[in-house]
Amino acid sequence: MSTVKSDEAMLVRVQRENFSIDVEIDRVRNRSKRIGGIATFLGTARDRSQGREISSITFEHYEGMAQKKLREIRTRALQDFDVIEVVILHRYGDIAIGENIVLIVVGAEHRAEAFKACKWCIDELKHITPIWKLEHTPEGEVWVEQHP
Amino acid sequence: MSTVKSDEAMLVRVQRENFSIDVEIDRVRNRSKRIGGIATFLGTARDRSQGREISSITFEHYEGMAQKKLREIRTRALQDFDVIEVVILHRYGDIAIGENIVLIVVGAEHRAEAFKACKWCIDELKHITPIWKLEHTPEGEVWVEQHP
Amino acid sequence: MTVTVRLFGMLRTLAENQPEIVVAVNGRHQVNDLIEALQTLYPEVGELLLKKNVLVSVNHEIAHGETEISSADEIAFLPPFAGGAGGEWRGGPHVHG
Amino acid sequence: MTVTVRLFGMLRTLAENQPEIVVAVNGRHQVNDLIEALQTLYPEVGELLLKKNVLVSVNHEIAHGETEISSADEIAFLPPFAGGAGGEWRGGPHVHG
Repeated sequence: MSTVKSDEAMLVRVQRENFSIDVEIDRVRNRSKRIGGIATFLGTARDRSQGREISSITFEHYEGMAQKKLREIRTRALQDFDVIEVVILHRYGDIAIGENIVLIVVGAEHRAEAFKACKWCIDELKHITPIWKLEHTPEGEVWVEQHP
Repeated sequence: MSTVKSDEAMLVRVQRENFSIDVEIDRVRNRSKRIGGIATFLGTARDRSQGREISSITFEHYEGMAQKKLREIRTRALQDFDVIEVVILHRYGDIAIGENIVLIVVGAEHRAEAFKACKWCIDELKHITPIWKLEHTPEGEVWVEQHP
Repeated sequence: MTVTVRLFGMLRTLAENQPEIVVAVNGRHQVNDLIEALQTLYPEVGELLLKKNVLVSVNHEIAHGETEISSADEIAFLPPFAGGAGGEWRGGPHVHG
Repeated sequence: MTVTVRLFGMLRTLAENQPEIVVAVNGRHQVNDLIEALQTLYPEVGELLLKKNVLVSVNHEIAHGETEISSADEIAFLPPFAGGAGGEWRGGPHVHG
């Protein structure tokens, strides 16, 4: 029982540390030999945003609620799409340009559903997850407001 | 000049060896600091196909023409979508269940285009690339015929 | 009754970086009463609450104006989310030097 | 004129695993003439060419019936492609034990 719990905890994480995509893909792949397609979205820190030059980014999250929302997204993706496993990770803290921010990995029997679910997860993550982004620019700091 | 050439050769490969998704994603990420979204498709060997149990798969390719078609796919993806870099890999030879077969990595400023181009690349790969698949089953060997 | 409200992002910046504020709430002890109380206590935060798309959460769930609150609840003000990456960002012009 | 034709996948299996076959071509030296010659030489391969969606490539490009061929060209018969993974597979019932 504790193994299952800790497994599930590894599938949805908000963490400061960087992550390996190979490791997270293996987590999905190892869930079932029926998986034939794994769609992944990796978000990285761009050096520009609305014409502003960005030197680095700080992500802040609402501990507890952020994890809860990401778990909800995973559960709904598994219910609403014909997919086998989903991993969702988001980093917080200071992130340099080019570094990893967010990762969605979706394994399915067939690729079309893997793509659909992966795209849905990252769109939904942006809408419902209490995470905020402070961009550091040469002119100062900007809290980014994402409009839907 | 020779560096550019060998760079390009690394971005489209047909190889027997396995590959690391982290390494290939870094190849894309390192091309531009404007990349904010990297969409990836990884195809893996399933243990079942049309109700048949599969014990392993052998991929055969037409050396030279396969690479040419994959290069065409990459070039067209870079032309037709608002994306920054594309990596396309396909393995040949014997592949065990659960192992990697094919990888598409697409880096873009924004995620929607990365997803669209990634999906297009794998669909197109299946249509125009001279690669064939021999499934080994308990009842014998089957050359798979994919219908469009 | 007083409640403790957690602040995040630009709201915390506006409240002089306090991670939480304590607010006395009168009336029917609903989210609406909390927001009303805030207009007086922290006018800048109150203004942002009205102007921006700020959500209120009670015990990790999004609340509405009529949601009942008590001192035991975990309450938070959530400015517009900006998780993820690679989207189309169209933020406002607020630059804090 | 003779041309060398490379075989792949199930076509090679049918041709007793020969990776290539040499075919004498008459007529106008077009792909159509090659296919005609093949019906006699390798009836099983010829039948598959007609029945299945087999493509002919000349120098790594897909050819059509009227494409001119010469002895110097690299010619190949390409059975239906099956690269990639994770799609909907609907192969035929041909099982070679």
